[in-house]
Amino acid sequence: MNTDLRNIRPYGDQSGDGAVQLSFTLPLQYGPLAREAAKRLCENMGFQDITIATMEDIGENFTFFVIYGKTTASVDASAIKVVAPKFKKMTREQLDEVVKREFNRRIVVVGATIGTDAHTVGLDSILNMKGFHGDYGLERYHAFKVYNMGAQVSPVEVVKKVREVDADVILVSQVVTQRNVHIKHLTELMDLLYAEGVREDLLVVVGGPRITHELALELGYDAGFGAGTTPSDVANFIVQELLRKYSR
Amino acid sequence: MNTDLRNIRPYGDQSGDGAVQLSFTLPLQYGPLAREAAKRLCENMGFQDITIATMEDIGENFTFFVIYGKTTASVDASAIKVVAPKFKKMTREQLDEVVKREFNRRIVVVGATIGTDAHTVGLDSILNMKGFHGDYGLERYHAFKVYNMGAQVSPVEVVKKVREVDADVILVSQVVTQRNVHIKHLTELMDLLYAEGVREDLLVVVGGPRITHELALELGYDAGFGAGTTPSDVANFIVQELLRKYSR
Amino acid sequence: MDRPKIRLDKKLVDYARQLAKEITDEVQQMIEQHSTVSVERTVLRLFGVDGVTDDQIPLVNVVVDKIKEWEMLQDGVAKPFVNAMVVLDKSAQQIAEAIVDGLDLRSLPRASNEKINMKMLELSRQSLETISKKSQQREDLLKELGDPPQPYKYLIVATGNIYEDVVQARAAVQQGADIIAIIRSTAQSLLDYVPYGATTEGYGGTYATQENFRIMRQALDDMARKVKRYVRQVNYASGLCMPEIAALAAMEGLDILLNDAMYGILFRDINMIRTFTDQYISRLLCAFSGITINTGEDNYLTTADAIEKAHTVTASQLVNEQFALKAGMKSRLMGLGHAFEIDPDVEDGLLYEIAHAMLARELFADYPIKYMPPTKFMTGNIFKGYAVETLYNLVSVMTGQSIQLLGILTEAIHTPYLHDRYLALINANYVFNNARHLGREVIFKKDGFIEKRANQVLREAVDLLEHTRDVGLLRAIEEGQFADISRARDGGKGLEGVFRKSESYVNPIQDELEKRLGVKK
Amino acid sequence: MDRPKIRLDKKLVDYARQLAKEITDEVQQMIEQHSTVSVERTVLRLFGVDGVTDDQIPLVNVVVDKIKEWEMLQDGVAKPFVNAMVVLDKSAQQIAEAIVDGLDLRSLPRASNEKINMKMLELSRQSLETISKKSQQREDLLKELGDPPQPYKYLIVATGNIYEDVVQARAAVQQGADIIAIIRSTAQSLLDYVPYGATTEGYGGTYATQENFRIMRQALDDMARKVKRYVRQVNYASGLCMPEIAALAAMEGLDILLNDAMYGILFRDINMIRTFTDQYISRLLCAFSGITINTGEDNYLTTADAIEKAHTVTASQLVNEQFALKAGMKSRLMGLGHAFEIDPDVEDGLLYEIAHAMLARELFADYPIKYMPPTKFMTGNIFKGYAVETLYNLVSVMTGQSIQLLGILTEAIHTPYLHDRYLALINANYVFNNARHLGREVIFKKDGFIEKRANQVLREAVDLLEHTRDVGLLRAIEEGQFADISRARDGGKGLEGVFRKSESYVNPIQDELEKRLGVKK
Ligand code: B12
Ligand code: B12
Ligand SMILES: Cc1ncc(COP(=O)(O)O)c(C=O)c1O
Ligand SMILES: Cc1ncc(COP(=O)(O)O)c(C=O)c1O
Repeated sequence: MNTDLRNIRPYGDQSGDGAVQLSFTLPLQYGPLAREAAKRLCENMGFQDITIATMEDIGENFTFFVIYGKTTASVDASAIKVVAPKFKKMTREQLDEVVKREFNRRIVVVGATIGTDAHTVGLDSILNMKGFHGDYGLERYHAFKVYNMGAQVSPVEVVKKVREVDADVILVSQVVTQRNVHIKHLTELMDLLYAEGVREDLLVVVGGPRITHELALELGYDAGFGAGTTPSDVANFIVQELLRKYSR
Repeated sequence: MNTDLRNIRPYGDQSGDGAVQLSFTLPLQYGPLAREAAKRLCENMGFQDITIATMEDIGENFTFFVIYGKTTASVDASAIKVVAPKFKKMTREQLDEVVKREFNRRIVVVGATIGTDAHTVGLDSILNMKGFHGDYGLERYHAFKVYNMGAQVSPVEVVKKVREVDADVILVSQVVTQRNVHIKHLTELMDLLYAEGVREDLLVVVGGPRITHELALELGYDAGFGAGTTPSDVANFIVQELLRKYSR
Repeated sequence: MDRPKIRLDKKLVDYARQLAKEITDEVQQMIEQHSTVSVERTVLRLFGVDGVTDDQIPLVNVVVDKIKEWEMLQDGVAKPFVNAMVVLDKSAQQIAEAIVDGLDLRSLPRASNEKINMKMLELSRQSLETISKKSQQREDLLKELGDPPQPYKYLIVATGNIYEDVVQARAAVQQGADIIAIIRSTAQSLLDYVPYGATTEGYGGTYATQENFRIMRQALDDMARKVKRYVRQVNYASGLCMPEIAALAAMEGLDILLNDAMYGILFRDINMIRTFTDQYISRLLCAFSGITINTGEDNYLTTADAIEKAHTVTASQLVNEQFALKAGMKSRLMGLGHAFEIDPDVEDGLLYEIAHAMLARELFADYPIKYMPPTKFMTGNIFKGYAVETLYNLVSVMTGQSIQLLGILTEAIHTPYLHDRYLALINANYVFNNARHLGREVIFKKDGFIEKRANQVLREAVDLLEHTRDVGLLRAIEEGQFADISRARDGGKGLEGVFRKSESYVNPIQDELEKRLGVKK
Repeated sequence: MDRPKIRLDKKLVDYARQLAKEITDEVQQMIEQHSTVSVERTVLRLFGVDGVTDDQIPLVNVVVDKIKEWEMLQDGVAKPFVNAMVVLDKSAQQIAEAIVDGLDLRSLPRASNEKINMKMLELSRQSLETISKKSQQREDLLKELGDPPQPYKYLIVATGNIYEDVVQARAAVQQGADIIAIIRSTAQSLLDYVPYGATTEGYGGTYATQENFRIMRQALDDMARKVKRYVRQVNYASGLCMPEIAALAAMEGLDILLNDAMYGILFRDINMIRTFTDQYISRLLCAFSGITINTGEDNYLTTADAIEKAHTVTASQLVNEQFALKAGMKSRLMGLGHAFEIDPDVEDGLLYEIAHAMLARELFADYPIKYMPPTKFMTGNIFKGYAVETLYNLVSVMTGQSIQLLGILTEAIHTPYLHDRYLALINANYVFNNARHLGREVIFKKDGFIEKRANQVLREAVDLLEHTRDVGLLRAIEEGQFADISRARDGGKGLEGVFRKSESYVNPIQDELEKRLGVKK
């Protein structure tokens, strides 16, 4: 298929048909008014050819909808500049080699799930020997000395640890995002790092299933890693970014 | 809950949060560019707080997305005037009684699935004795004399039958809607009815899972019935609308 | 594949088959006495006639219509047509074109019977040779790439546009499809000709044309080599052109054809004699070219209730089996159909589904039976539909079905989108893998609900077959015994295309097929 | 409920229980020697102390902290506090308020032991009376409205705002939920106090407060009457305030509490001795007030592999069972937990799940065991997740589970939206009804995979219990034997709130509970 990058539209069964599936609930009693409101809402979102596939009474004056429609929106993909952590992929052996040669010591990494968040599995899968989906974790690299602080760690404790072990890198995990609590936690940590005057010396990286690189940059972090991140991605980024940093 | 009808928005877990689920496919290779394009597309559709729940490589340079976002759109439900076939609900016995009294004959109904459409189950469930979900079909009413022509009937055959049996009502079913073939079929029939000069004497009703009353009116029909229609709805509409018609 | 067993009443099974044989024996006599325009067009196609007139009318139609007009049809098209080839020393295609341009066969001298017969034999052998080669190529590719495990994952594409179909089919194969079917445009089955060339405008499906077959075959073979897995191609030999489509499919190397002895009668209101005659020739072709047929018993359950009328499925399968045997088909080509169509809101519906699936599996133990997904009770609630499909896939892998038509979550809404098919595969891949050997772990209680129910359905099927034997199949159909639909023997579409063979009727292709398949002589 | 059976090694089962008993006997001795600030606050709450200071600190915290500051805690709060009530002739609430305002208990004269004891007894009896009445009311309503069939459909609400929670819970009940749990705000379990009043700001859940309990109870009772079906209410007695929450739940008539003897240690890094002590008192309260406990073994499988570590679930269930017995609980209140958490992409994963579900069912045949849904391998593909939940629901109804925590298709994305819960119910309602009696049709092969696997897990659990018996439970936890998580006995949160009881320690509530439950004396 020849796709026009300047005019990317969803594809159902015809090029450019704009087919999209939606589902949502409206706070309206089940009935024709709810149906019409749903249709108009979709129109207001720029949909055409709206099919109300189902509407169902889910009680307490709420109605649930499954809808198919054709969006009039499109995207100019040729104008998109992708932001993503930059690195080329090297093997574990190569990274260990590079670090030995260029640093002549281990890179010190402090990892923690901060704030009230108690999820450790994601962070562990980046740090622990075992790693993630057959990709070994940072502890398995000669290149890194890893301090895994676990979960529910306060920013103050993180800074304490960073000083204690003279860390090069902080790896922060955030999994709970309800009511944007992760933004709060991440901002607190960054503010403290600046207040304590340690920000500049560090690479500060955040990860979690709902984290994007874009968000990380917005919050003043050096990189953000999302769902499905492999430890080797993180390892590559750390080593290559530190080299860039030190060569500046 | 107190709902402001003038500002109806989807509800996820907070009043007015605007939460909507979407899924669609973009004709872009799986990767960060596709991700960003999906996000921007959602922005162009007026979404905020966009969560790309999953993106998956579905081959041939297509990427499938499941996305959650908060729409900025809303609907003024207080301004909506619902269009729906108008009737009050009477029992079969009452209808039979009314027809006996007011018409002193049976109402003659011709039913057909027209054009290339071969689906009869929907029409049959309105017409046959057995009916639909325990609601008896029109054949069970004394009030009606039913001619069920089955499927794949051409407009010409319909008109022939109408003349032959001196019908009061045409019930048309349309199930296949791909590439809007139903619009084509329905327009053909209506054009022919006018051309043959029989339109005015008839009640012409269309039904089918993707039919709406609104669409039916647009196409010049007297009413449209959608998914889940019961025969008794149709019976009520026919009797009451014919009474209105004749009293005009 | 390991799967649970249930005990069926062995005697009843044999009796049921005997009944079906008697029923079809009677119909077969009638078939022998008839031919149809489509059968005759098939002969011409296999002789090498192709192409359309400026008005898009296939040459084979023009020729057969002319011969009919000339009142020469009762002898079959072969003799007069080949006579023209012999006396004018032209190819079949040239003769057909000449007829379009006004050549009147009545005006031609008659070559000797011997010459005509020799030429007919030569043409028939040549064409069967071509088909044989094609089917050998398929066999080879299958061996080379390897056959995927059963249940095969069967997916439909239906965009209306063959080029979009290719895109969708390629993606589907990449996602794991083993079989790709292109659904036909609505009402193609009622066209008394096969459309021509690559087509881009269909409703609810894409026209079946020889060129579309070729385009899709190419695409699937490409993909098969890429994913290193043989991919089967399906189309429909139903409707008014059953034998022609079978011929085109054989020429283009399709693997499976929807083909049912009664579907056209019941669901397309095609004349009975037309359908019975056409199905026989089409099945001779399938049998010869190794094309698996898929019958359409699932359709019964979309119009009638799936519990009440479960036995009509069984009865029809047995009838289809006997008709197929008469056309020289081996059981390994008989993809008899059944379906998972019980209202999901029925209590213990799943137990009924298991019982029905086990019955079909036990009755046709080594046949590539085809299991059809929930469609009738699919609604716009795509999530609920997806849950129903999950149990459908589970029943299939547990009971060891062969060909699994994957359910599509948007069944009640539109013909499948690209990702609807992807989601269907996700579901099937998950369930098939996650429950891979469930069938060898599970035993159904002796004399339990499932075993009893299966035997009950069998008994009801026998009752129906007994009645059908007594009144005859034609009468039974008139009575509406199948799918609650009643059809008259002298009604239905395409009756005008049926004719009684004369004493001197000749169909060299049919003769050759019957000979090679050992069906006659 | 009819369900398939598997044969477990009977001797091994008895041995496993014996091991668990020995393990917990040892820990129980340690428990007897300790009390905690939360236990003491519980006493005050049951005496009638309620409310918070202007800084939102609960009065019970202020009082206990003061008594600790005065170095009087080792005797328990009851005696000095009741002494004050006696000598000042004030209510518990008045005394607590006075302490906030500066009253120093050290300055008070001492009433006679007899008077203090009598008053303590009176207060304890009064408070247990109130609880008894409440629990009788629940029993009555249950009888009046009737108990829904099992598996009970259990749903969570977690908006963070109690008033939104009510909206969501009401809708869920209308859609068919039998049990409603309000998930707590993240890290409430690490708060060493119970928040106060109606709350509208939580993260990942809503704070557990007495007022929130009351609001939800009211809403659920309203709905129960409307739908004519008893609806159970759930909250969490885990974390640093186990016994306090149990007391509040008893007072507000909750039906079920999440309550696990080891969960806090492993998953919230709460000190071991703190947790063991707190759980005992909390369970005395549950046992007395007829609150079902739900243990948290499912959590093991979210951190460790669900196949490799399946036996840790079984071992922990047996330990939880013995601890519960020590607190006077009957099996009908022991909702031991397990989960459907195997990677859906594992071949034959479903067979493992069935084996594990059957093991739990057989080991705890008449217990209201709790089955937890897939969470760890749920992804943003809500469709695939929905398919996985379908099989989860099927396994549950087939193997006869009791309490079914419904899976949510957006598990990997957000706390459930209103319609996420609706879709969960659609799935469960469909599967439970459609496969209602599958359990009595299906037999698992003798010595087949499922039977073997169940016995293997049991054997591995016995190995783990043997080791634990040998080294002691505290040591085993230090070794990381459970959930791959290692905790030190002198580490963890809340250690500062644990104290050794003095010779003259008195806890009249505990004494009265133990007496009535027949646990001691
Ligand atoms: C396991 C789990 C738990 C376990 C955690 C055990 C543990 N020790 O971690 C338990 C049961 C204890 C738990 C509790 C809670 N959980 Co929880 N939990 C999950 C669950 C099921 C899986 C998470 C997981 O382990 N994923 C597997 C890992 C490997 O994936 P990952 O975290 O995304 O990590 C990958 C990437 O994101 C990235 N990554 C992650 N961190 C980092 C860090 C760096 C530096 C880098 C580079 C990369 C990186 O790399 C990893 C590998 O690719 C999810 C649902 C789901 N299926 O996602 C809910 C979920 C995360 N939990 C949730 C909630 C709300 C809670 C509770 C708050 C509920 C409650 N009130 O009780 C509690 C309290 C916990 C707390 N105080 O935070 C919500 C969060 C909702 C939201 N978006 O805000 C979820 C989504 C469930 C839901 N739908 O409600 N949970
Ligand atoms: C059963 C069925 C068939 C049967 C039809 C048997 C028969 N005799 O009717 C068979 C198997 C033959 C069939 C064939 C085809 N089908 Co079909 N079929 C269905 C199916 C599974 C159910 C339809 C049904 O019976 N519903 C039950 C009835 C009771 O519901 P209903 O029709 O909506 O009727 C109700 C209301 O709409 C209303 N109503 C309907 N008509 C009327 C008329 C009046 C006057 C009134 C008042 C009310 C009314 O009242 C009824 C009761 O409430 C649907 C999928 C689905 N689950 O919906 C696909 C579906 C309708 N079929 C479809 C297609 C494409 C086809 C084919 C074209 C495919 C092909 N190329 O081979 C063929 C060809 C048929 C043709 N030429 O038209 C598509 C249509 C897509 C689209 N939107 O365009 C669907 C949606 C499946 C899909 N996703 O692809 N089909
Ligand atoms: C045997 C058979 N043929 C054909 C079809 C397709 O329909 P049509 O006749 O419109 O091609 C089906 C559909 O289910 C079928 O089962
Ligand atoms: C026993 C138990 N308690 C409590 C919780 C809830 O977590 P938290 O400790 O944050 O309240 C769970 C969650 O799975 C649990 O299993």
